[in-house]
Amino acid sequence: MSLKVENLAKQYGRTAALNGVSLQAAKGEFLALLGPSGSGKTTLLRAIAGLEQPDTGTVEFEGEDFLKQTPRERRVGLVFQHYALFRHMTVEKNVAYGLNVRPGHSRPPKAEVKDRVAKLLELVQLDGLEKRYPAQLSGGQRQRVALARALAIEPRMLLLDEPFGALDAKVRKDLRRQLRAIHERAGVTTIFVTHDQDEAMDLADRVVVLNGGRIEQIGSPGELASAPASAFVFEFLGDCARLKGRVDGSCIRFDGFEAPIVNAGRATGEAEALFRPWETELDLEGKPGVPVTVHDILAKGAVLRAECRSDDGRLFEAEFSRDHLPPAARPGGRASLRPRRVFVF
Amino acid sequence: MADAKTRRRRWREPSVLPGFGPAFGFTLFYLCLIVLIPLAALIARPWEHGFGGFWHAVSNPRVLAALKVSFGVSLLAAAANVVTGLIVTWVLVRYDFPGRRLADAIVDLPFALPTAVAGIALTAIYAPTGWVGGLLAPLGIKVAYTPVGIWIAMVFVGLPFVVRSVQPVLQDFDAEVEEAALTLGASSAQRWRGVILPALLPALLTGFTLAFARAVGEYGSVIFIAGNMPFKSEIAPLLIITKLEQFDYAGAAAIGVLMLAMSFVALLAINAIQLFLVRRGAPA
Amino acid sequence: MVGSISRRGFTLGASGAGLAMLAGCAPQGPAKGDVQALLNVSYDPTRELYKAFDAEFSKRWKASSGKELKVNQSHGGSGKQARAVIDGLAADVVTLALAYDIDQIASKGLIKPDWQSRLPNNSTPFTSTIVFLVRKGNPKGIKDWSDLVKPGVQVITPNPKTSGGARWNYLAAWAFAQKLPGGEATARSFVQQLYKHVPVLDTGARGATTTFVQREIGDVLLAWENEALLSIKELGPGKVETVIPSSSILAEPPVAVVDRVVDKQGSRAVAEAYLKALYEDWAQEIAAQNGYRPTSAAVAAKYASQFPKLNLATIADFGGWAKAQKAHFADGGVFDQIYKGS
Amino acid sequence: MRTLTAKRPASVGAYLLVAAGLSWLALVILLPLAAVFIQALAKGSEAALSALKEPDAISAVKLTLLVAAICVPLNAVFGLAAAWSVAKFDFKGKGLFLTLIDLPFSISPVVSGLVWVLLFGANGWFGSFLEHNHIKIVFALPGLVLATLLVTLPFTARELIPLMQDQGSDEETAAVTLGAGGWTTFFSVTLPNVKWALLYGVLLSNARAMGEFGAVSVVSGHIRGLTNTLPLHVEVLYNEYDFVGAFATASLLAGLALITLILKTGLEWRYAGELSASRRH
Repeated sequence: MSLKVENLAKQYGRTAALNGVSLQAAKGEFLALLGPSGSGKTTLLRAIAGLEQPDTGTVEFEGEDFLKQTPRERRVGLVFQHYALFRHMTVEKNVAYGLNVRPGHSRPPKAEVKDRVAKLLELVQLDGLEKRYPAQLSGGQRQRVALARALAIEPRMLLLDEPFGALDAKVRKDLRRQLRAIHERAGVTTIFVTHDQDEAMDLADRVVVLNGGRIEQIGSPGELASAPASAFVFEFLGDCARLKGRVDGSCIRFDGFEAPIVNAGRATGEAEALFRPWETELDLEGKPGVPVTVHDILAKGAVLRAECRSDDGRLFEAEFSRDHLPPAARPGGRASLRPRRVFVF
Repeated sequence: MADAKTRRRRWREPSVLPGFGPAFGFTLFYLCLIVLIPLAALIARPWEHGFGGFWHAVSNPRVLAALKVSFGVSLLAAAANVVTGLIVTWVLVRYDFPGRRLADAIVDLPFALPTAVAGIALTAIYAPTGWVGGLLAPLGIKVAYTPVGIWIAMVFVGLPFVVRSVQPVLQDFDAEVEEAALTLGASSAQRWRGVILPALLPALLTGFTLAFARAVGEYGSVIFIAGNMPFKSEIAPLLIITKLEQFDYAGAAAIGVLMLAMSFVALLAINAIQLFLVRRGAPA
Repeated sequence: MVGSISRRGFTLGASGAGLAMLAGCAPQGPAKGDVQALLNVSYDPTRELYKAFDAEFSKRWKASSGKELKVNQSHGGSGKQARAVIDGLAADVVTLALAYDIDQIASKGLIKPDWQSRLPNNSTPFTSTIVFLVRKGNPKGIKDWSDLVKPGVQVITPNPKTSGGARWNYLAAWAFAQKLPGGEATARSFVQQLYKHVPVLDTGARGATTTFVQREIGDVLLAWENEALLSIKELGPGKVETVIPSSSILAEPPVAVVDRVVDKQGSRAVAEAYLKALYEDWAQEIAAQNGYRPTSAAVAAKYASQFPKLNLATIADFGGWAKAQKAHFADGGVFDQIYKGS
Repeated sequence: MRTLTAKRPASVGAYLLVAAGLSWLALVILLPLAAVFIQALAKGSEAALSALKEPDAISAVKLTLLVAAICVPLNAVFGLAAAWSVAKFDFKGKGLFLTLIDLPFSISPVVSGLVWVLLFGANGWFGSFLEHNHIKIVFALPGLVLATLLVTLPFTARELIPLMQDQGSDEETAAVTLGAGGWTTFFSVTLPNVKWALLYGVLLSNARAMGEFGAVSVVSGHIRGLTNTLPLHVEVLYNEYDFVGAFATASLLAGLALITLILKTGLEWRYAGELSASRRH
């Protein structure tokens, strides 16, 4: 293991930002810290970078006690959400900064610095913009400068704090692809913070889901999707609806119908089932289900989404591929709604 | 990042940046040396006859009258500066005209011009024989040697404080907010009242307080034009001098301490409001 | 531009230099080389007088002792200057507007209490008196003190609280009215009336003169005779003229050696010689030329035409300065009462 | 964020507003300035120039420059240290701390001088100690310096604090994570970002240091040629009825102030451009 975080806790006033967080990252792994704002993900990243001092717990990196080291000694590359580029320096100077500030004996010669900066700018596809100032760049370009600057010091670990948070969707997607390519080439252990589950699932080898200063689940994107550890994880990873029922073995019974439980094992009794819109079916032929009124049918990319409201006003959604929508379904019509499979936590 | 803004328990938030100790230490040391110890000497001075002596010195009707003149006229001058300063700032920021930079430059003149020079110059202008005084004299308007003269001098020293407080805020004022108001059909008066003024309020308040505090203490530029008539145009700093001329250090310090306390409270209040607004993210 | 910079030394050096300068010594102090320095702390209207006197005295001092002498002058309001000396301004000699201010210095032990008897004429080498300055042609027909309180007459005089000269003005008015029927009570109401006619109270005599001559405020200026003569010369030949009232006060600006300072700096000999020289005829002539009334009979006779005779009260008529100060100018004294409730 | 740029006045009302603002400036500020210069030249430029060539005037200029040369760098270092503490760190009592920095703005200049007399005068707290050790503070250069320091203390700090607060500490943090040490961070990141504001504060406090009258008047001793600064020399000349000389000397100060301000405004427009450019993220 290259990074080992044990039992990290950090308190701000009466709020616990981190509450006993432990995780590990293998060398070269790409880890995402995912959670809503206030979940502690940024605090965790900053504690690893050395920008925050945790109250208790340990951070070890390749056997070294990170907490005893200054951010400088840790030599981690940090990319800030708002870039934090040096506004009075050119792109080139920004990227070279970390090399130029090294003490005399370990500072690379000028030619080598120039060479490395050129290579890095090529890597982030910014060659040709060496002499520009940050104010003359677009947001995406600035973020790539920040990335190159962080990589220039040959960091032992790359940390990114919501790196794409301030960018528009198209640029985000481009940068995501570039980041993955850079990670593959550089092979450096990378941790990045995000509140966007798509981004986390798309990029990371493993995702750490945080909530209220605690880890809800650590797992690969696939594990998270197939076996969410808690209702929070399930809800955070995508849209879902809830329905009360009674657990009976590997099934849950509702009013006149039942559905299989994916994560079976709950004792018999009252429980709430969670399910996805794309695992929901609409029936127009009078079979049992939750009686609903179809309000609207929206095209959402390749799928159609039917928005339904139960008689007591709860909102349910059902998604179908274009050819699977029941032909009779239309706004204003009545239907009964049934989950195909559910999770119970 | 929301975490960093939550309530603090320690005296200082730990930070990765170095140098708080030396920088804060030096600042505090310097403040002590140049501001606090000298002021302590002032504050310690008036009590040789106990609180009674202090009270006697500051409750004298002439002292009270002078404080009234000083604080009253300063208030009026600061109020006038808020209005005129806002107009001047608006003109400087929003309109382009020849000589704009020059006009912008001379706003700071009262910061830099020696106060005594300003006082002499203002007296020369507003005395009945002066350029402006000569025009006003036939109308029966007296400026020099009346409280109006004091007011003019205080307006002079206070104007840059208002302009320089408001200017950056107005410069940074988000065009979208104003345009939004415009597209929502707000009249220009409504835009002023509803959108622009509230945004400028903290800066205006700061400018007002600084101009006020400066005017209260002002001596050099006021003394020549004031007339210095007891109960009418005598300012509190002059009374400090008067007490000193009579070798009454305790009395002089008593008035000084009182003025200092009043200014300090005003500044403290404004800085508290200011910090509150900064924390809230409003333009300050 | 990065990395190699360590300017710590620079900043520390700069602030260190500044602090070192703070702790450094004053530019004055014991004379360097053969040039001896003497500091004369005086009041405002004596600038021209001492400029002339210092030049002549230095010349004579060099002739008699062979040493260079540099006389430094400090001028300001009399009370302010006295306070500066009390607070440590290293004056070898003080030449102030009134004995009260020197008494204050003496009371702090810087000058021996018997100072006023060490030199002739109460340590006053020359005197003056209070006269009127009016506009050319005397349009308001001001002849004497009683004309000052006529309706429509505006009088310019500085604030006696901040100006030594103004105290003489006040006392001259008081002395005039005290001789009228009713004595003390009349004097009080006269002075009260008089200050009702004052539109501007400047802080110093020179400021009052400027207000009167340059700003053309008021109809009559109460001024030292020497100041009146000087201001006609400097500001307004043909603009203003003097009026000598029937009576006035003998203004005595005294001089004294500051014992504590001269003993510490070893300058007693030159300081005493400096003050003694003020009584010599050549110095008396300089004084007369500057509008002061000489005490030397010979010089006085020579300049008699310049200084008309008039009845002069003295500070002794008020029981001395300490008493006059307490009764009239101290907080709550008669002057304060004039302005109470007005 | 986009801000509105200045435009030429378009309506009658706008013209009136511009006219009103400028007339007020002219009346309150330009007129006194003009008065100084015109009175200085009342008897021709030669009379004015000869007043400046007097030995007393020259020594006053030297003293004034010396006082400013000591005070301005000290207050600049103070301003940087204060701004670094306030803007880059969060601590309790910041409001009080800021108020203390502002306080000299509101102390009457008379009091700013008086306090040093109360401390270092012969009858002050340290009076007998100083006398015993033959150290002179009041009525000598150190007193002038101290009084000037007190009066000009907030000027640099006041310029730097809002700007540095506005800039935050992200860039410094980035520098630290990239391996820069404290001083390197300060000189390579912080200082370049505030250099115009620093210069601006320095110019302003320089003008104020040279022009201070009330406070130095109390501690100067008014010894001609020795402890009279330029503003005090103006007073001396004025009281000698040498109005041309007084205003000539005053116009030297006013000219200095004016040059300072024009220089400063030039800088300000330039650095405002830089600032808004870098703000437009």
